[in-house]
This record gives sequence, C-alpha cells and structure tokens, in this order.
Amino acid sequence: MNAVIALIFNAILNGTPLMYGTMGEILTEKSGNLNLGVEGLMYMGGALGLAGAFYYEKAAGAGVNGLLAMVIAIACAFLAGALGSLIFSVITISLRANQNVTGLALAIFGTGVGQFVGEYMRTMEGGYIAVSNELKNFFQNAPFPQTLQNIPVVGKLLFGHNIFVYLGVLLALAMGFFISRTRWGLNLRSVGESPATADAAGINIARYKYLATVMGGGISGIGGMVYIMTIAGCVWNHEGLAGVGWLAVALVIFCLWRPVNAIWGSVLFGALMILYLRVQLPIPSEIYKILPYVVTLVVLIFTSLRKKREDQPPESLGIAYFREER
Amino acid sequence: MRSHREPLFHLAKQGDVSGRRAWAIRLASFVLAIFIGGLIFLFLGHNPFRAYGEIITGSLGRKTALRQTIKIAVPLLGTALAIAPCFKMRFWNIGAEGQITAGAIGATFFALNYANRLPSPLLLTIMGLSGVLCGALWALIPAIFKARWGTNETLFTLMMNYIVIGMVKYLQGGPWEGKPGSQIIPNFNNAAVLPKVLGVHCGWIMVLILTLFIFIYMNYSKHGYEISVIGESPKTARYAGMDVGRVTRRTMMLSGGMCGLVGYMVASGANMTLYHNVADGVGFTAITVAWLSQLNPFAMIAISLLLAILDKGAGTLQTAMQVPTSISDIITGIFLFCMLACEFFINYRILFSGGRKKEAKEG
Amino acid sequence: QAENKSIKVGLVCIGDENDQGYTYNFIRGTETATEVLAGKGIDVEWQIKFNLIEGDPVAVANEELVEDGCAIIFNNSYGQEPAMLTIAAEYPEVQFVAMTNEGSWKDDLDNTHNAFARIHEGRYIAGVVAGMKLQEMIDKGEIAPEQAIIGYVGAYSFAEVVSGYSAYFLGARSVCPSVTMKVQFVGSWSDATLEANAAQALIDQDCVLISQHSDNTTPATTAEKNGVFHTGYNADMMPAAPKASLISTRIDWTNYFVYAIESVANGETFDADYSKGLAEGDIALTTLNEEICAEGTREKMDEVIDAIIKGELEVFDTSTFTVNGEVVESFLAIDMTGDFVPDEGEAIWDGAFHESQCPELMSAPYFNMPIDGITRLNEAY
Amino acid sequence: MADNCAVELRKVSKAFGNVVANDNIDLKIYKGEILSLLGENGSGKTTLMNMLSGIYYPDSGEILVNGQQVTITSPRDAFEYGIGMIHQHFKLIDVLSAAENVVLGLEGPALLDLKAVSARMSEIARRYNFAMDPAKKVYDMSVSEKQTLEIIKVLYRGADILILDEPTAVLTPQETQRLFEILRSMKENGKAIVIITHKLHEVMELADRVCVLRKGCFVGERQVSEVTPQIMTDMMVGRQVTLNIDRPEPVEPEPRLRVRDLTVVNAEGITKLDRVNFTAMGGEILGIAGIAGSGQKELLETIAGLQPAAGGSILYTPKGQPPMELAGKHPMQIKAAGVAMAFVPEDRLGMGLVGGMGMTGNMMLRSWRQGKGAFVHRREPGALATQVKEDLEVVTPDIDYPVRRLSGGNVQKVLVGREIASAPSVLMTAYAVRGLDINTSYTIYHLLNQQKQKGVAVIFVGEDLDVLLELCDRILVLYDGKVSGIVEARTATKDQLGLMMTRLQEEGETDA
Ligand SMILES: Nc1ncnc2c1ncn2[C@@H]1O[C@H](COP(=O)(O)OP(=O)(O)OP(=O)(O)O)[C@@H](O)[C@H]1O
Ligand SMILES: Nc1ncnc2c1ncn2[C@@H]1O[C@H](COP(=O)(O)OP(=O)(O)OP(=O)(O)O)[C@@H](O)[C@H]1O
Ligand SMILES: [Mg+2]
Ligand SMILES: [Mg+2]
Repeated sequence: MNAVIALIFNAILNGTPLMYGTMGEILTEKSGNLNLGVEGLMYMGGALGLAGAFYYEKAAGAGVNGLLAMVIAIACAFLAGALGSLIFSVITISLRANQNVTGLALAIFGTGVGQFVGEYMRTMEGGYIAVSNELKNFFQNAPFPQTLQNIPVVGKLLFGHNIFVYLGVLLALAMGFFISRTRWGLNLRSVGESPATADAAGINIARYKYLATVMGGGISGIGGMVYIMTIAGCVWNHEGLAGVGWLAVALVIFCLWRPVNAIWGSVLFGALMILYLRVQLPIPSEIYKILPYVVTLVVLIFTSLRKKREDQPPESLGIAYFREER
Repeated sequence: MRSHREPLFHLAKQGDVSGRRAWAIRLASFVLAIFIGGLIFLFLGHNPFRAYGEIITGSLGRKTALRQTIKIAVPLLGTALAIAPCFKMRFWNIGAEGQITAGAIGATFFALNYANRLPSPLLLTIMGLSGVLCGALWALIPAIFKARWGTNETLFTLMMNYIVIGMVKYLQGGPWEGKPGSQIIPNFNNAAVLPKVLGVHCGWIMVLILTLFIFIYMNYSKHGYEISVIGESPKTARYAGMDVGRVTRRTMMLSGGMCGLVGYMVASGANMTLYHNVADGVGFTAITVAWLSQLNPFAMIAISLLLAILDKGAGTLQTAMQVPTSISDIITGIFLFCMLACEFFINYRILFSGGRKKEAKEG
Repeated sequence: QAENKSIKVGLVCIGDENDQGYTYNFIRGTETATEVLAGKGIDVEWQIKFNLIEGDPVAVANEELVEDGCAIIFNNSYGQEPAMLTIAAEYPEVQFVAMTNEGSWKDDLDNTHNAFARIHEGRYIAGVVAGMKLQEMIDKGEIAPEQAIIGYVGAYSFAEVVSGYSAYFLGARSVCPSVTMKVQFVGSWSDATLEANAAQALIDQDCVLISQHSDNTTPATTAEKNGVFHTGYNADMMPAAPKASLISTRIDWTNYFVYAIESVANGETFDADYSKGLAEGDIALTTLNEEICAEGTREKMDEVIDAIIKGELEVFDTSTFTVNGEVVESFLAIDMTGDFVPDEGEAIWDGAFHESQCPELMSAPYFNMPIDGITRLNEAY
Repeated sequence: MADNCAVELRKVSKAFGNVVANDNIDLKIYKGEILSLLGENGSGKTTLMNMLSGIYYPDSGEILVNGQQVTITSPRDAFEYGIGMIHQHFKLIDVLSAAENVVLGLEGPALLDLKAVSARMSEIARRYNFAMDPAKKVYDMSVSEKQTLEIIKVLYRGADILILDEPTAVLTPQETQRLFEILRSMKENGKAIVIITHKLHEVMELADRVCVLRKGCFVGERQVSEVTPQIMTDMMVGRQVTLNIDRPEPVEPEPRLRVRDLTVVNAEGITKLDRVNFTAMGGEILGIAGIAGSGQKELLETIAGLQPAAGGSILYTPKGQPPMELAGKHPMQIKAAGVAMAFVPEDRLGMGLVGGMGMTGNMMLRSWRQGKGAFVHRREPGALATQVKEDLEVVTPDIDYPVRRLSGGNVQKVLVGREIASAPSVLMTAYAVRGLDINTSYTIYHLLNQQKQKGVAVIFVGEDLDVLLELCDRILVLYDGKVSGIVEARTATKDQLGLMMTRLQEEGETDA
C-alpha cells in the first residue's frame, strides 16, 4: 500500500471516534447549548460501551453474536452519553445554571464515571477486561467482502474500514440534511439562534433543547465507544481517552457547526494525530503532536477575522433561556 | 380547537432573596449531594457511613492527611482566585490549566539552570516572578485576539492548554530531560524548593494573601471597577472611556500571572519537578470553585477546601475499601451538580396550580 | 509450630491490570509471592495503589501507605522514584523499593532499594524466536532477505528500552543475518491507541514482524490484523493474537518480592540493588506458539537458554555488534556526579557488555548505544 | 355584543418578583374592532398581551376565547386559538431568510418547501402593497423591512386576533399609513385587533375604542369618538397634565460645534456617514430626525470620540475659549472638554449605564478615573447620586440598588441626570424618551430646555416627529448617512420631514 493511501486509511480510522463526538456536539450546540462535557460523555460512552459488549459476551459465552454485541455496545454507549447530557440538560435548561461551569462539572463527573467503570470491572473480574478476538474482529474489520477490498488503490480506502466509519458518514449526511432541509431542523437552528424568537413562533424550546442535547450527548458517547472498540483495541486504558472529547469540541469549531464538514474534518484531525508516525519532519514528536490544536486555533482566528455570518456559532450559544427573563 | 391542560406548576422569578433562605437552600443541596453519594456507595455494596467516615479521616484524620488536603486545596484556591477577575469580566478563561503549566515552565527554567548559582531566597523569588510572567504572557495571547478580533476565548484558551502541555512534554523529553530517554526532568535542587511552614509548602500563605488581595482588588480598586463595568456592558465601558481591549489584556495577564504563580507553587512546592500533568485538572476544577463561590474570594476558601477533602478522602477509599480512586471525581461531580442546580431554587419560585387557585381566591 | 508472621506491603503501580502487560505482570507477581511466603510462615497483606505515574500524587500514595502501616513499599516504575525518595527520607523505618531505577546508588538513605531483572536475556531469546521465523520466511521465498525488517514499538528512547530492543535485535540477527529493525517511539509507557498506531505505521513501512516495549497488547492485535508476526513483553499475548504472537518474555517478580518481604518480616536488611536473570528464574518466557513458529525453534531456544544460563553466551557480545561501524571497547555505566553522563563503572569486560549487572554495576539498564542495523524512526523522546 | 367578543380576560393577575405587573384585569376584545391599549411605561400593557400570546402565564385569572375558557401556556397554544402578536422587539432570526422566518414553528410536512412559502409571501406582499424579497437574510434588512416581515409573518399565519405592540415606533409616517390601511381592512374582515402605542394621534386616527391601564390596574375604557388626547393622558397618568412642550427662544446662539465633511466607515467597511455638515449652536436645541439606522448613532458616537472618523473635522468652540478639534481625540478628553452624551439604546441599559450597579456605581462612570492611587473614590459619586435622585425624583429604594431593577423611566432619569450633572456645554441625547410615557417624557423635555437656556448646545436625536417639531429649534434630517436637509422647526411640517427621511432631496446639503 502506498504511503499516502496508508495515511488516509489510518486517518479515517483515527478520526472516526472524533466524528461522532463532534457530530453529537454540533447537534447540541445547534440548540444553543454549549456542552463542554464532551470529554466526560465520551469517557462514559467508552467505558459503558465496552462493558456492554464484555458482559454480553460473558453471558452469551460461545454463542456470542457479533451484530447483537455491536448493537448492545452502541446502545450502552448512547445511553451513557444521553444520561450524562440529560443531567447537563436538567441543570442548564430547566434549572438555568451556567453552561460553561456545568459542562466542566460534567467533564469531571463523566471522566470519573468512565474511569470508575473501567477500573471497577477489572476489580470485579480480577484481571483485565478484554473481549474475545472474534468479537474484536467484528468491531474492527470491514463489513464488506474481501474481493471489494482487493480492488487496487481504492478498494481498501472505500471498503476497508470498520462499520462505524460508514455509519458515521451516513449519520453526518442525515444530520446535515435534517438541520438544513427539514422543518424540525429549521426550528432547531432557530432555537439556537434566538430562543425568544423561536418561542414566540410557537416552538417548544425546552423540548428541542432537551432532545438535541440528549441525542447529541448519546452520539458523542458512541464516539467514546468507537474509540475504545476500534483504535484502542477493545481494552480499557487508564486515561486512555484523555483529550479526545476536547479535540471533538475543537473540531466543532473547525467544522463551522456543519455536520457534513465533520466527515472530512475528522479525517484531517485523524491525519494530524498520526502524522508524526508517518511523515518524518525535523521537529520533535511532542511538538508534532500538538498540531491538531494549533490548526484549530488558526481556524478559530480566521473565522473571527472573516466574520461571515453563516460561519459564526449559534447566536445564543451558552446562554440560558427563561421566557420571563428580560 | 384543542383544549389545553392547565400546567401542573409554573415558574416565577423570586423577588428579593433573603440571605437565610438562600443559605438554607445551599445547605439542602449539600445534604442532597451527600445523600446521592451515599446511594452510590450503597449501590456498590459499601456502607455509606463508613465510606464518608473514611473520607473524613482520610482527609483530615491525621496530621499528614490534613497537610496533603491543604496541599491539594492550595492550587485550587489560587486558581479560582485567578479566574475570578476574568469571569467578572465575562471573559471565559478556561485556560487556567495551560497558564498554570506555563508558570511552572517559567519557574522550572530557573530552578534547573540557576540552582547552584543563586542563594535560595533570591532563586525562589526569581522563579516566582518568572512563573508569573510566563503565565501572564500565555494568557495574554488569547486576550489579544479577543480584544482585537473578538475571537472566542473559551475555545481559544482551551486549545492553548493542550499546546503548552505538549511543550512541557517536549521539554521533558528534550532540552530539560534528565537521564537520556527517560522523559523525566530531574528533581529540583533543594535551593529551588519552597520551604515548608507547618508542614505544607509555604504556598498556602501566598494564596491566603492573594485571597485578601483579590477581595480588595475586585471591590475597591479602579481596575476592579473597570472589570465590573466591562463585564456588564463593554459598550458602556467604552462610553465611559475605558479601553476595553487594554483592560481585557491586563486582566488576563493578572489572571494568567496568578495561575503562573500557582504553577510555580505546585512545581516547586509539591512536585519539586516539572512534568506535563503539573496542572492535573486544577484549572478546570477551579472554574467550578470560582463560580460556585459567586466570585467571592472568601467563599472560595471554603469550596476549595471542600473539594480537596473529597479528592484526598475519596482517594484513600481505594486502599480502605477497594473502591477505585476515580470515585472521587464522581462524588465531586455530584457535589458540583447539586450546588449548580440549587441556585435555581434560590432565584425562582415554583407556583403549583393548586396554590394558584387559592392565591387567586385570597387576592 | 510458630505463629505466622504478618506484614503489610505497599505497591504503587504506574498503571493497572487492564494494561494486560506491565502492571498486570506485577500483580501476578504479588499473588505468587504471597503463596510462597505463606509457605514460609509469612502472611502478606498487600495495599496496592494504581495509576500513579509521577510527581506529588506518587509521594502522597507512598505516605498513605506508610500511614497504613506498610513495612515495605514497592514502586513499580522509573518515574516514581524522585517522589518516593522525598517520603523515604521522612520514614527511615520503612523500606522503599524503586523498580527499574537507580536512586539507591546515589542517595544516602539506608532504607531505599532498587530492583530489576536481566530482561535482556529474555529479549534475546524472543529475538531468536523472531529471527528463526524470519529466516524461515526467507528460506521459503516468502520474503527476500532484505525484507526481513522488524518493527519495534518503544515507549521512550530510554536505556531500558534501547537495551531491550538491542538485545532482541542481536538475538534475531544471530539466526537471521539479513535482519534489520525500525524503532518507533510512542512517548508513553501505556497508551493502547498510540501503540496500535505505531505498530500500524511500522507495518505500513514494510515491517513483517512487530515487537514492543510498551504495556498493551494492541501492537500484537495490530500485527494479527495485518497478517504479520509479533513477539510480546510482560504477558503472554497469544490469547490476544493467536495468529501473530510467537512468544513473549516477562520478568517474574516472585523471587524478588519473596526475598525483600521475607527480609523485612524477619527484621533483616536486604540488598540495595537487585538484578537476577534466567538462571535464577527471574526471567520467564511464555508458551511458544508452536502453531506458527518456525521449525526447530524449540530446540534452538533451549540451546540458547542453556548457553545463557551456563554463561557461555553473552547477549551483548561486543563482537556481534558495532556502533557506527566500530566495535565498542569501553562503556561507563554509572553516573555518580548527577549530570546524567556516566562517569564510573566500566561495563565491558571479557569481550562482552554486561547489562543490569549486580552487584558489580547496577540493576537499572544502561545499554543505550545506537547499534548498526537498527533505525530509529523518531528520536526526540 | 356578547357573541361578538373574541377574547375576554377575567381578573387576570401577573407578578414579576415583587412587581405586580397586572392586577385583576378585566378586558374584552371584540371582533371587527380596533382596540387601543394605553398606559404609561410599565403599566402592564405588554405583560397583559403576552399572556394572550402565550409568552407569560398568568398567576391567576381566566382567559376566554370565543366564549370558551382556555389555557394558554405557550405561543403555540395561542396560534391554535388564532391569536397572533407582533412584539415590541423584533422576533426574527438574523441568519435566516425572510421565508425561513415565516415558516418557523409552523406545522407541516417534514421537508421544507421554501418555494411555496415564498410564493405565498409574495402574494401577501402584493395584496397589501409591501416590498419583500423572501430570500433576503434578516441581517441584511433595514429596520422597516424587518417590521414589514413581522407583519407578513402574522398575515401568513392568518390570525383572527391580532395584537401589535408599538408597531409604529420604527416606521416612517408613510409606512405607518400603509400599516393602518392593512389593519383597517382586517377589521373589515371581522378580525379583532389590539394595538399598543404611545402616540395618541395614532389612537385618534385608527382605533375604535381605548382601554387604559395604570400601574398594572385597569382604569377604564372609552370609545375613541368620545375622547381627546388630553382625556386619555389624564386617564393614564391619573391626574391633570399639560401637554404643551414649551419652546423658549434660543438665548444668544453662538456656534458651538462645527461639523465639516464628517465621514465614518464602520468595521465592515460600510460608509455610515457621508460628508455630513452642520453647526450646532449654543443655546438652541438641534433636532436630528431620520429613520432608524440612518447614521444617528454613528454621528453621536463619532462626536463623542467612540468611533473614529474616516474624514472631516469636528470643531468645538467652548464658551469664551479658542476652538479645538475633536476628531481623533480620546473619549475622555472630549468629555473633559464638556461634550456629554446620553444615548438611550433599545435595551436602555446597553450603553451608558451598568445594570448590575447602583446609582453610585453608575455615577462613577464619569469620575472613576479621578484621584490618585489605585482605589476608586465613592464619596463624591455617592453625593451626586443622592442629588440626582432628589432632583429628578428617581424612584429607587436606595442609591446602591441595582439600576437594572429600576423601571425604565427611572433608568433613563439616572442616565440623563448624570450627563446633565457634568455641566456640559454640548449635550447630546439620543432617544432620551424612547418608550417613556408622556409624563416622564415631559420631565425630560423640561430638563433639556433648562440646559438650552443655560446656553448649552443640545443635540436631540428623536423618533417622534411631533416632539421634534415642538421641542427643537432646528431639525437636521439624516438619510442613509447623508444630510438630506436642515429645517427650521417652527415652520416645518411633518410631511416635509417624512419625505426628507425617505428620500434624499436634490441640493440637500444645505447648512444653516
Ligand atoms: N420579564 C419581566 N421580568 C420582570 N419584570 C417585568 C417583566 N416584564 C415586565 N415586567 C414588569 O412588569 C411591569 C409591566 O411591564 P410591561 O412591559 O407590561 O409594561 P408596558 O405597559 O408594556 O410598558 P412599555 O410602555 O414600557 O412597553 C413593569 O413594571 C415591568 O418592569
Ligand atoms: N429584571 C427585573 N427584575 C426585577 N424587577 C424588575 C426588573 N425589571 C423591572 N423590574 C421592576 O419593575 C418596575 C418597573 O419596571 P419597568 O422597566 O417596566 O419600568 P416602567 O414602569 O416602564 O417605568 P417608567 O414608568 O418609569 O418608564 C421597577 O420598579 C422594578 O422594580
Ligand atoms: Mg416599561
Ligand atoms: Mg410594552
């Protein structure tokens, strides 16, 4: 495989968890909620997704069904993320607490829960937590027949990824379509831009905010699970997910709040994360590794310089809404 | 036409909030947090009373434990104080983590290179100044962009954290590495270690002084006044002749400088070396401390002590009860959630429909 | 029969068992040691703290263990020693052990110790197993001789790692003369994702066999996914990668734990520095994967083990390697001045480099020469 | 008439914290009628209507629509009962197009069909003689375009009961007339219409009936045919008030501020002021008229030094002193030289005041820099606060009570009072009576006249043409950043001003 294709292939692999994390946060932010707790949500999703697959396999024994395991892992991760962001939603939407601070509290809490579950499973099992190799393959291998993957040049790039890559792309396209083309998407955008206006237009603000934030949290949670089950080799690593959620938050800015941009944005970030292993440059690896953050900063600065209206964050991002406030 | 059910309750803004009521609600939220935490212990099959007992004895029970607890509280308090002016200005500096790290870098430079050349008090002073300067400069960068182009500071400062942490990793494995390849910076020479007072590095005295300083600075100084005005309305501030950009930069430098001082204390007082995790999440936790204290420096002392007790106490549960250390983050999270949520009940009233009818009749 | 003695022992770990490697291996060591000690009338109560890498948290953990009544406290990773020393100075009655480190050489404390094992011996043998496989592939025409490239995932460019992969490489080259090696450092002792990515990058750069000095099994699983072979470290990685993992080597901590704890329980002093090898059973090799290993591997392995135990074979025989094309004739191992440049302790004698040599030199590895045949893909860690 | 009753409110009350905004109000709204709701600021008009439109929920009382008791908990409920409201502040989303704003919140198929929406919008626009591009983004719209869009939004939804909260505040007289025609034709169609306005002549012109609120209570209703502005005012205020603004003759007018070819370009590169020329005289009130966003704000801010001038000069001649150039000076220097500005933005607190601080803190905005040392001095500002409180009868429990909690009128008094207290020789006010009720407005007019008589050059940016014509000595009209003319207020007419506000006159650049 030539080096460029290998780079892109692995960039996609590494970017996919970010894609989910980012899409979830985009959905959340579209409703005007700035949930800085993505790091926590991804931790929770990662740990509980792994737990779901692990305990299902333990219960099912030899009769383990890969598809079911995957559904269970997705469901567990989604629920974990959704639950985390439900806490966030109750505190910020219903109880109107500051979103920045609540998000940080969620980051602390979620990280704790993820780590705790990971460690607690180990204590309970008296050793390490690992799913069987068959199951691992199911999570990590491509869902397409080998013949397709063998097509020269593009075969691997198009058909060689794990299933979450394809699901993620579909989800991004669907979410993009939902936000820009459907009635509910329009309503959601308006809630994020100006809740007072949306409210006067008869839109149920709380419902939209809750749904978007909880769903978004769930999707971010899936991102954590995808990270653990694909690139982290289905094992729980202490602090193994550290920084991934924050990178997802950064990617949201990079994508200018558009889900479809998350597809290539995550590939780019994925590439930046592994570039140091593949393209030798005369700079120290650790400096190399901060590239994604530097790139995000540059994007942030450029969008603030350009001030294009359509590229700005949702107008009411981070601000609690109470109808009777003025 | 659809008929609409009368809602069960609706909300109304509380008029003047009495201090007593507010404190009663806060106390209730505290109790609720303890209760929820207790449920978690129960769920894990542990006696909640024993668990809380362990937390208390593990954090306050022995002189050494108490010292460790204070050692944890010191950077929390220092950083919360540092963040307060920014938040007052509605500048969402979530880059304290990075500013602490930058300060630690600044201090470490002198600790590594001048330890044998300068007398200890002078060296420590220079390290402190250098830490303050590095933290301040690191904080200045997002402030410049915010002031000039309105670049979103929340995300900017967040990214800056990872960049400076990457820089420490580079220093650890590069110019400042001790044993080749170890990725570890050697421990500081004793001359570069903060002396202890009552068993804890003297940083605790510094943060207490800072508490007083920030209280006076925010409430009585011209700078503090400018910060309040800008926080409420940058337009008004501009109108009053304040240079919003300048104040933004200055305040961020102050904030970053104080974070830098914290970085210096942690590196020189607690770790006696520099490593990439020197801030260890303090920058984030301190934000919650500052917020929950409603930017009151004295309340920050109490809240940072509380979080330190939880952190240190829950940490001992691992050996005492085989509960993984990360339980402390969960418990801390629950406390934060409860305390964040309770402000709502201080500011709003819930009117139940039943009550409404009655009120109407009386009225 | 006399009543059993009981003792509380602390252990501070860099990771936890989920790494399936380094810390996992320590915990297994505690279990076997406990059994052996019970047989000697000593009941051990372990107090274990996880996920402590460096800095003040390590100091806090050590102090908490002291307060819990531990008579001896082990710290299992290099980075923990500086923090451990600050506590050790305050509690002279408690014994402190820093594994893989060298502080007790320089500090003036009586209660500090270092320990490691001659893991380079195990690595050499794993290298032999790998080399056999590569040579077989060459012989079968599956790869050309110059395609016998080993990819090595290293944590840091640290003497412990360098020594390990150099020994491994020499083992491989002893049976497969055309072998070369690429080393990729990841900058972390334990990060499953980084390790997987590094392994993948090595495979994409034409490596046909992967080995590692890092704590997780992801290099093994990555090798398996790409259809290349692997040898592991710290734990048997065959369950994780049955089609790739040829063999692993690990340190068996049982002997040292027993030795140190027994001494403390009996009120005796014990060595400030400790390093034993294959001969004493401190180095173990996991089950050889007979399904996939090259023919004759078992026999060759036994032969090499025997030779090492008998002292007939030196891993770092100076005639088997060169640095920049030159044979190395002198190497100082120990830094007494504290500037991290060794200034004492000649490690080369009798035509061999003596690694982890106790008590003559020290337990912590010091071989860090860039020998010919190995390419480091990234340097700056 | 009972069958004809579209909405009935029975004993409706609503309180915000300690403020009782509506107290046991009974009100009926009939089909085929235009009802005008009158009241001073804060008398509870908006609150009352917001309970109909579902924004607020009453603390007690009943609402009947078409004779049936209903519960309106959200704007959606209100739509279902056929209630539509145009709010006092725009409820539009800037980044969305006109068409998207119109379909917002409507039910329908999941997929948006913006073409169909645009077509219907265009049809409505044609029918009622509006100009509206459905694809235009709101952020590109002028204020009156936005108001038009608000109206189209309601028409699109087809409300039976239409509430308009101060809809004419930002419209030109011509646009106002067009709106009134629409309302009349809707009334013909049997719709019920409620309009809230502070402009009594509009009430006289348009409404059939008026209802008056005072301090949250219902004080009475009259047929418009039976009342005069004087009667309505007395009802609103609760006592006799005189409705004449007196206009003293200018005292020894002398040129105070000479603005020459002033050009201002904003951050986005748009020219906001284009070669503006005028002279403000000491001892007179110079009015500035123009539709919203014509450059009034930029003009004042540039004079005050808050915006840089791209060209031109501002020559300021203090009494008995040599002239000085203001362009390029720092706001503080300009202030110190005696140029004061009181700009009342739409949100009242947005500029010039700090909502979270008390009167003392707000007085300090002028003096905080004074005195040596790092600390602020509170004594003098405190004294000033007490004085302003007494002089202007500011209603506040305490001079340190946050001004955000004060009523709008009192907030404005604090602002204007502070600026006047700085003893300026040029006093600029913008929208000083914006949204204020008649009574308070007159207090402010009086204060301005006092300044004028002291020889101060007063620049009065206003919205209400009647007031401009009655209060000012001369009126400068801005159109799209250009001076479209300066007229003598004593001889000018409203129509003339209205025309000048919408169209740049030939040879408009005159200078008196
Ligand atoms: N959301 C709110 N929070 C607190 N107080 C409010 C709120 N809305 C209205 N009020 C108070 O209720 C009272 C009535 O206000 P309302 O807006 O209904 O007055 P209004 O008659 O519409 O005045 P205006 O002529 O200024 O528009 C005022 O005292 C106001 O301060
Ligand atoms: N945000 C708020 N929180 C609490 N109380 C408020 C708030 N806003 C207004 N009020 C209360 O509402 C009352 C009237 O406020 P509002 O701004 O409507 O003034 P207003 O009645 O229009 O004033 P005026 O008649 O002087 O123009 C004030 O006395 C104040 O106590
Ligand atoms: Mg009002
Ligand atoms: Mg109103």
